[in-house]
Amino acid sequence: MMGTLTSLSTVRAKARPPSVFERDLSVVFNEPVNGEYVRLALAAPSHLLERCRAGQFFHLLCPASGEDKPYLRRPMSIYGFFPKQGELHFLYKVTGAGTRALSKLCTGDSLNVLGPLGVGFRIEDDWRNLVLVARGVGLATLAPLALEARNRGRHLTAICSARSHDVLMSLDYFAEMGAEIITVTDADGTSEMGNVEKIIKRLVAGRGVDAFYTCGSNRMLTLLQALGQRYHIPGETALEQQMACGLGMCHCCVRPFRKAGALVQLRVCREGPVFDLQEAMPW
Amino acid sequence: MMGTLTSLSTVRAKARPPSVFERDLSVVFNEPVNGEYVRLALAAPSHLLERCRAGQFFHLLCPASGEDKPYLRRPMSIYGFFPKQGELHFLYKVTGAGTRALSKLCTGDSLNVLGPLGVGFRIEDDWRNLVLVARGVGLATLAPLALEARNRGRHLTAICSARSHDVLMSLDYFAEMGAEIITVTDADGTSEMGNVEKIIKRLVAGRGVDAFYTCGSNRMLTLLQALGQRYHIPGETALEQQMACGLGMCHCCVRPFRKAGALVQLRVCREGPVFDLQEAMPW
Amino acid sequence: MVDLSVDIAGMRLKNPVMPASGTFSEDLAELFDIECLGAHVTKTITRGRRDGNPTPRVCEVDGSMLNSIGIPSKGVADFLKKTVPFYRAYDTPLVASISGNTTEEFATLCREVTVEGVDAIEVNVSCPNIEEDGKAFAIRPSSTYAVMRELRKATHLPLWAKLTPNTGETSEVARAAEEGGADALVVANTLLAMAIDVRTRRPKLGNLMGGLSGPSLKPIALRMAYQCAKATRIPVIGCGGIATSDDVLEFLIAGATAVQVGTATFINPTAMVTIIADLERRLEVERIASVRDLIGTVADGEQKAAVVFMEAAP
Amino acid sequence: MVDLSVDIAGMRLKNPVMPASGTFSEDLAELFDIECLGAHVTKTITRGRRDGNPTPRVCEVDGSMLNSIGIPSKGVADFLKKTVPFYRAYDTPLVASISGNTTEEFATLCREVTVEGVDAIEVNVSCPNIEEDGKAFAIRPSSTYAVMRELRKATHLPLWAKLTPNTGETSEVARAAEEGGADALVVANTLLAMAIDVRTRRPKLGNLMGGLSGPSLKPIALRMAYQCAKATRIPVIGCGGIATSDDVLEFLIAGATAVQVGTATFINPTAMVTIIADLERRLEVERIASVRDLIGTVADGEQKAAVVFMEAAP
Ligand SMILES: Cc1cc2nc3c(=O)[nH]c(=O)nc-3n(C[C@H](O)[C@H](O)[C@H](O)COP(=O)(O)OP(=O)(O)OC[C@H]3O[C@@H](n4cnc5c(N)ncnc54)[C@H](O)[C@@H]3O)c2cc1C
Ligand SMILES: Cc1cc2nc3c(=O)[nH]c(=O)nc-3n(C[C@H](O)[C@H](O)[C@H](O)COP(=O)(O)OP(=O)(O)OC[C@H]3O[C@@H](n4cnc5c(N)ncnc54)[C@H](O)[C@@H]3O)c2cc1C
Ligand SMILES: Cc1cc2nc3c(=O)[nH]c(=O)nc-3n(C[C@H](O)[C@H](O)[C@H](O)COP(=O)(O)O)c2cc1C
Ligand SMILES: Cc1cc2nc3c(=O)[nH]c(=O)nc-3n(C[C@H](O)[C@H](O)[C@H](O)COP(=O)(O)O)c2cc1C
Ligand code: FES
Ligand code: FES
Repeated sequence: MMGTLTSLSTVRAKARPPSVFERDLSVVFNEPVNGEYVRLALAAPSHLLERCRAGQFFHLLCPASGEDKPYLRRPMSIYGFFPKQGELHFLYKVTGAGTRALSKLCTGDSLNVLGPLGVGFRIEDDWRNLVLVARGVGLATLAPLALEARNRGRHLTAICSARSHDVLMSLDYFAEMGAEIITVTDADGTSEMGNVEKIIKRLVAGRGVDAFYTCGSNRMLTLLQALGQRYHIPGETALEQQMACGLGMCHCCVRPFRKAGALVQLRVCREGPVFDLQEAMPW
Repeated sequence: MMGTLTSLSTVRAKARPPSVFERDLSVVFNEPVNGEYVRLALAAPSHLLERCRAGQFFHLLCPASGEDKPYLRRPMSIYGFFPKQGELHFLYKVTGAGTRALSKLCTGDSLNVLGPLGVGFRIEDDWRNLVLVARGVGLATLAPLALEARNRGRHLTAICSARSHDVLMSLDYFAEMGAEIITVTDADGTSEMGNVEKIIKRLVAGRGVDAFYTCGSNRMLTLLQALGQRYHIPGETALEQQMACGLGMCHCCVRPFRKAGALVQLRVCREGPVFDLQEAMPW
Repeated sequence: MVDLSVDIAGMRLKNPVMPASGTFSEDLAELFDIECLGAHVTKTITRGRRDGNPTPRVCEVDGSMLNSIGIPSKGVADFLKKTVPFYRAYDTPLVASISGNTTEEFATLCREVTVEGVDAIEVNVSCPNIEEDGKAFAIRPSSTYAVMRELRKATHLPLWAKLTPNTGETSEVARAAEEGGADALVVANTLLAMAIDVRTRRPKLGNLMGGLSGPSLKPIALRMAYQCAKATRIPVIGCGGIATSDDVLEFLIAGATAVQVGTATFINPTAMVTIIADLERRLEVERIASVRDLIGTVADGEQKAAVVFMEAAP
Repeated sequence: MVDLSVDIAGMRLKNPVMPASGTFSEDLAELFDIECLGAHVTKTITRGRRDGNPTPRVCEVDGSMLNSIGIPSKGVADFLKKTVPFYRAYDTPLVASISGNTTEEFATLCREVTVEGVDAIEVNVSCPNIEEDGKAFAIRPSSTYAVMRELRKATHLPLWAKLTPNTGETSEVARAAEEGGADALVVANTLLAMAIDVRTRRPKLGNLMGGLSGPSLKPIALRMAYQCAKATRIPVIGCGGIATSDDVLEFLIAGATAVQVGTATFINPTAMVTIIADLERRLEVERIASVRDLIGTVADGEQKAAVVFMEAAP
């Protein structure tokens, strides 16, 4: 209504090209990685892939399949984005109606995606030695960090934790990206926090650590927060929350964060899913 | 609660074996007949097929398919039941969500059916010469009457009406059952009521008519009611109504009928779908 | 062996699963042995004959249905002569659903169906009260209390009050029913809704409006069952969109003592049989000795105090 | 060329499709040019800062969703400083949604948002009235009338009253809003509902209960829109489960002048763009010159006289 009056003073959002895409993408493959996880590759245009960053996610419109009629979209971290091959990858765990329906997709089927969404991982210019600590599905979120680290010539150590060796995923992926890999498992008894702490302290004492990254484990988060404070090492963590819109409109996906001594509610889909390590709250 | 007291005096319904079946049947074929109609054959056990009568129907649980998510079952007349081949046939017109979903079924898919339901056509012992007048989807309902007429050694004349010759269906079926076929079409101008009346009068004057059967056309119903009254020929008509349960429980499917000078509401799924020709009300 | 039996105001049900009024009849006995059900609940009857509403009386909406049957009834004489004797062949308790447009008519009918063979009376107070403004008795606490008090005087049988979701005062109405003498609450009837055929511009129901039932109703009925269980001390019978044993568990955990299955039977006529079998298996697997151990076990912690406030601010 | 424009209490909208409060924000401008919408409706704000409800704030139910966001708000100062200027870049009218827990607070906020750049005020009277028993203003006609009268005094801008489905008195509340000074009615907000995780026995929402929105709500909201259009002379803006141009037609035919799209945007963020394009095409194909020719054209014939009676007896 007041358009003519004000359009000079404000940069109209509508003038900008869309930075988030809603697209039907076609399935390249959708294959089980082990008994629990499935890897999904979609054919995607390069202008979409070029906007992707490690830590960002897509909101997937899982199709109805048999008894499963998922209604809301499902958030899924970018597991890999390969502009040259024109592929967008996800790694997901089959847990409920949405992921079960997702796991039924066949090569050539189409899947509606919305993204890339949210804020990805930061890698500051002076962060040379990166350490990521991942467990379970947290790996899916952290894996593309290895890709970015390689692209930017940083050294990355990936501490990968799992119940046992046969459910340890993405080791090849990390290896391919030139990451140094340390595996710990419940089966070996190596995954307990005391041991992980020892490993990290050794890294700090050795080549040094400029930044921590984690996702998916409360205990890891707490450990890294303690080590980060002790050694003054910054870090980031990716967090999850139930979502509706994925775009910042609905305020469903908030979590509390410590900011300047106060608790503030931030949207995981918008201000996150990647947050400052120290500001995050264990859940 | 009062069971022991009363069980002697009442025949418990639970003692009887089920007379209606709810079954997953497998699709033998599901093929278009012309641009509008599809013929569906299901593999069915003989004990089910042996309970089928012409004029009865099944209540089909159409599966979700793409955007179409039919919720209620859809009633569909028995088009053919062949205990020897072990097949149950339907002929349906694709009109909305349910029949659209039905039309996507492939050989080997399974379909949940409930039936046989309702009351079929009567053929009294002294009804030797039967005349059916069918139009459009009414054919699907009337066709198995030809099967029963042959099985019981009656003479059947089928007056088949359609827009044009290429949408005239089931002629082969009727021929195979030894019925005499008279076709009338809008394209020829032969389907108008005056002409159909003339044809029927000729049949009455010729070998005689003991019973009329019709379905699917209001004008045909009115015509047959008039001719039936004039020549004292009994008859039956199959009617449709929106249904929920199909079993007589919900009272969704009533229609008004003339009975002994009064209007009564009868359930199409239970007291019908076949009703006395004179008691039925044009709609 | 797990124990599926529950107690509704002194009446023992072998399991907590029964049909909802209007979605069950003698006809279902053609499909399975209805002796397996927790109770038999008949279609609501009125004293006199009624034809019910114009057709179409049913239409489909997204994943659910609307109906406007309008309580056609053959009257109480037919009910006593045919319906009650049919069910006397079963050990399963018989619950007669009744309705009336005035308190007096309602109470008279209540007296008339108090006969041997009827074990409880479900009073459909979701029907219009023509002595007031035509709104259902159970829309307001005052009219609920008034009619329940008269019905209470009319019978010694257990009285189940069937509530309507068309109200902003569920807890208050539940309390009014309890104070008026209800022995149990059935929660809930259908929700007033509408659908239009955009091609013909005609309402999809002959009666213009009708009641929503099926899966869409479940989260609303569950909320009401929870509210009623918190608001009163009488058993609550959950009803609305129940189709699986998980749905039953959800209602029991919310505070219901038993459940009624309605529309699901139209989709799968043997739904109740499957639900009972699944329920038994679930309890075995989870080593829960009795279905009664589940009732009202929702972990509502600190939240429950703020219920009224929450009602208004979702 | 068909004419999609409609008039809401003197305000011209280029088309009848706008977002529902709380399901839209500046963020959507990243996906498409939001200038294409009939109006911009902001998330409800309160005067002061509020955090909103505990998480999880959303859960899925059969084909729909529940939410218990609880109106987090950065307060009116932030709204005037950031939100209003953002939308001033658009010609599309801006509708500010507000709420308050007391009449006075509500009226003060109403006065505060009466600024240049705001074209109408949507008053979310579905929020709890803590001066009475905590029930939403719009559950009862009396509290609706009382709050609307004060809000009317507080602004010269068009006032849209957003009603709640958690009432048994839709028509009466609509009339009370009109009498209190509402220029239009938004029908409706979410319906109070609940879901429980049967594995953990915990409510699926951190707040225990929440509001049902999406397809399940449509037949209920449509019924309410019809009732409100019949009961008052002010325009009705339909809202509830609208996801396609067919849904829009259904509401217009029922009597709505415009519609709001909420949850559908979460599923398909460009839903409103698609709906507007489809609507235009539909009108062209059916040779309807103006979308206004559809409003209230439902063929309700003889039925409409019996509406109240029907309300109670589906
Ligand atoms: C930013 C983000 C990134 C994620 N990345 C991955 C990933 O790369 N791989 C992976 O396997 N999983 C990931 N998740 C978790 C994934 O979204 C859930 O496992 C998935 O939504 C479960 O859906 P479902 O229908 O199978 O399960 P259900 O339990 O049936 O889901 C029911 C509802 O709860 C929501 N929900 C369930 N679990 C979660 C969860 N952990 N976080 C948020 N919402 C949830 C669903 O979206 C749905 O709305 C991510 C979550 C977030 C928020
Ligand atoms: C006893 C009986 C036998 C029938 N036999 C046949 C048959 O052999 N072949 C055939 O093509 N059709 C037959 N019909 C009609 C068939 O049931 C409908 O065409 C079908 O239900 C349409 O479903 P839909 O989802 O495709 O259409 P929609 O229009 O989307 O259906 C919406 C709803 O309306 C109901 N409905 C729509 N049309 C009818 C109708 N004519 N009668 C009853 N309910 C309807 C549907 O069941 C559904 O609940 C029969 C109907 C009855 C009552
Ligand atoms: C076709 C139909 C008829 C009904 N008739 C009655 C009735 O006569 N009396 C009554 O109290 N409820 C009646 N109901 C409501 C149901 O008993 C039940 O409360 C409602 O359908 C919600 O449960 P559901 O979602 O499991 O169907 C009827 C419901 C349907 C669908
Ligand atoms: C996540 C969410 C947040 C909402 N927030 C508000 C709000 O702040 N104010 C309001 O009046 N309505 C709010 N609503 C209700 C919607 O505006 C709308 O009335 C309701 O969702 C029904 O429409 P729908 O089915 O199209 O979503 C909210 C709804 C949702 C789903
Ligand atoms: S999911 Fe809607 S704001 Fe984050
Ligand atoms: S469809 Fe239920 S009684 Fe006929």
